[in-house]
Amino acid sequence: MVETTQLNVRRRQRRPGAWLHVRRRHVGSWAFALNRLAGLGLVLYLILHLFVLSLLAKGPATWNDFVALAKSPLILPLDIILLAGILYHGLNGIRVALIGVGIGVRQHKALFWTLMLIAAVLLLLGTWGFITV
Amino acid sequence: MNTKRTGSWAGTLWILQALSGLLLILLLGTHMIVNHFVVEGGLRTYEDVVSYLSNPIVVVWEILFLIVVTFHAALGVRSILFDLGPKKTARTVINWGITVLGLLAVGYGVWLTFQIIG
Amino acid sequence: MAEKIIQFKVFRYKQGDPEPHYDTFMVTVNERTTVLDALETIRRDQDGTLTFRHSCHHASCGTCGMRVNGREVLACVTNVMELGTSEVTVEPLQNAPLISDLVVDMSGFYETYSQAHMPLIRESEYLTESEVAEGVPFHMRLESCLECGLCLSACPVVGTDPDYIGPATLAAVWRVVQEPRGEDPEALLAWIDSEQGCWRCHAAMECTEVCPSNVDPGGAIMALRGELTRRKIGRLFGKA
Amino acid sequence: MANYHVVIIGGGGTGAALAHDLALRGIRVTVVERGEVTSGTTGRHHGLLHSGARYAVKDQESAKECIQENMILRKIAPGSFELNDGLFVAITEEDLAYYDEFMEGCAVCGIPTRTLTREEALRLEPNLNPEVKLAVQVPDGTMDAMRLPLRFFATAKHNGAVIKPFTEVISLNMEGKTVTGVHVRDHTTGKEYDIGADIVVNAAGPWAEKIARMAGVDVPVQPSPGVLVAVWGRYNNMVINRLHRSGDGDIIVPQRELSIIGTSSWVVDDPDQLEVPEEHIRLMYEKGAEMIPAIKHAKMRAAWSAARPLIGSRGATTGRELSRTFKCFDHADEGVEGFVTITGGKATTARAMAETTADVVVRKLGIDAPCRTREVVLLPHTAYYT
Repeated sequence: MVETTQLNVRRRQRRPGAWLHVRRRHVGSWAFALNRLAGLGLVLYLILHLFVLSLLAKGPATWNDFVALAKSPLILPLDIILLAGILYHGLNGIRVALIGVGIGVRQHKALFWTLMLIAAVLLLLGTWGFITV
Repeated sequence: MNTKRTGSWAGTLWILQALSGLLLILLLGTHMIVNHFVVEGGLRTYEDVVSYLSNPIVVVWEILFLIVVTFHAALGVRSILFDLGPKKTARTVINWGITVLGLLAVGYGVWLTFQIIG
Repeated sequence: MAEKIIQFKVFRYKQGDPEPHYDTFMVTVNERTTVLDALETIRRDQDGTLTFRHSCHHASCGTCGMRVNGREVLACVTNVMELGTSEVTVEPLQNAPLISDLVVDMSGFYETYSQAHMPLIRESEYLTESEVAEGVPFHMRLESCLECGLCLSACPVVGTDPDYIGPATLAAVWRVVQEPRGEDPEALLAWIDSEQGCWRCHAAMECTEVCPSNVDPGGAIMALRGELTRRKIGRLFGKA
Repeated sequence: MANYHVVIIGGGGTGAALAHDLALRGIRVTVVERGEVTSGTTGRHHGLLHSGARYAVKDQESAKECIQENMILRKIAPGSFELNDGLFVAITEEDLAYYDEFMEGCAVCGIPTRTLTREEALRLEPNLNPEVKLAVQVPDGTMDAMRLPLRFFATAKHNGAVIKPFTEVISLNMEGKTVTGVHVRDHTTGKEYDIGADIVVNAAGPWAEKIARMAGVDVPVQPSPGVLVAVWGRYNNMVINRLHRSGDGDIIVPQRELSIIGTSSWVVDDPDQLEVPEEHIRLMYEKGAEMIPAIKHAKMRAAWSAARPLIGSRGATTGRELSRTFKCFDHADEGVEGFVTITGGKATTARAMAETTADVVVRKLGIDAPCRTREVVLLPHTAYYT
């Protein structure tokens, strides 16, 4: 008898976390994963921000109480993280948009590090601003 | 070359996502600089905010910003969900879900603005 | 030549096993030994049941794609000593069904890839200053893509969504757009201008990083988008 | 017609072409291969679609087979070859002295030639050694060493053949002096089982002797390895051969973005014991650079060995003296029924080897089914997987 059964292969499985597996991957994968994490963080912040602004509708007293809390030094690191997220997502976004239409594809790594340098400078300036203003 | 094809939503959405992202860099840049640095000492007290919003250009600008940021965020979330390979019905649910949530967010923001202006 | 003993940690799985596991083998290597050489040595001297794909041994057939120390490579051109680790982990490609040990099922890859209808022969872009011999219509060469599947294994998006057309096929479509050779680029562009097509990519560029044959699938995807974007904008301004 | 079943041992080029041939003749075929298909000798050659000119002086039988099959393959496997032709280049006076003999041999074997002056040759291939005296254009080409056999496999499969890679023959099943099938181990499951067959064909290339011994017969196969070196870059579009008696490093085959320099030649007992001697790699560079000087500084992509399955009695020393032709053995001649061996040959002549073997198989089965592989156009290689 000829055995004709096909190999019983496993179905190609879905790996929902694949984009987060950046160990041993190259800079483009790190950039993408970070971009997505920053984006998700910013969405959460946007929701939080809209919620916080609703305090404005409750009148001056509630709002001013909140502002007093927001001014506490404990919030400062959170502000810096927020700024870092915005700068990263925004500047890396410029790169994604540019290479996405075929501009600078071969130079995408150099582009990335240049933009990150700009992000770092702006982050420092911003932090200085948070502290002094 | 024959260019009669109508193209797909996918491409249009990608281009809109890129454009809205670039627009956000401008809008968010001004939003942050104005809110924190141009207004002396930053927008702090309730009175600060109300007087800031008394300028109609500011109102239009902030609402535009809200629309663009919500659009960009909604498309971003959609892209993350679509990457998980949802089936057709799930895709429809996602599309409607983010549309409704986006509109709610914008509607809420506009309502809030006018609440404050009084 | 200097010799060294390297420990190979090899992914093992047979149809019917409840779970895969790893076996370790000690192999003496020299400066020339490739991962494929080492696997052949293991199969010959230590375990005749080890399965892996291989054919040409010079990065032309694309069968010996696997993950070595977590990165997609062709085993035949991966020098063991240059890896610089005393333990070398060898695993099958990701994002494809596993058949056994280091062998994955490539039929899914080819189902999508063959839809690009890319002819195997292209016009050679090399030695353009040379004349074409009498009786030869034009300088020909085999296409660069080896169909090895490294790009699909490395792509973070193929990982989350198996329905994504993927870098290899998108690159093949771009080749047909560049050099149609009797195929229909318009139909292909319509196919990849879609949610599962070139717009799904997030430009991690991992495909281009791991490609052993300078295909640059990431660049091809971006070029496809560029082309489609230009057309969309053209249509917006009424240019057909 | 009775539903005959043939098992082919060996998933190389020969097994592929034979599966295709037998399937076209309406016979049920199963191919069993120890590893992946084309993982033995088949995949590892330099990818030359032979014009036969290399053998036109010393090995005319093989040369004639090559040119005939070259022309057939162009018809049945269109789109699979870099058809840039080849040049035999004379670099030294000694090479030049070989010219007359070479041209005469090509004429006898029916290999079309065109003699080019030094200047003409350099216009076609600017990277040639400027010392070149003259060149002869012949219909050489480049093939993909794996994808051409895959087209045979693909077509066979679509005609009902069953291809079983990772299935190793452990022993031959015999009833008395008749081979009745094979006992195999499926390495993807670890399970062993039997496959019955009316005829078993041994197409195991350099491993053919090992398989034959399982049936208690001997086939004179001499595994003869050669070293090949692939370098990055295309230095030539045409296949460049040295115009002289076959020797080491006398061919540069362009292929994709690589150039393959071949080969050396020696003999071994065990085809699994393939070394890549360092001095052979150096020799390939050295000899290659005599034809195309830029090869000297070309970046190496890979160096490997392949074992040719040459027909010859033990005792050969380099393998160069052995013919490249092929031979089909019906072991009924030694009293073993149901068992045929095909060996020798070249990648270019696999179809002819299959035709000869399939003729023997149908004769033994007592059926009348003519060969159709000269005309049937093969499916694309991707069809093997889809």
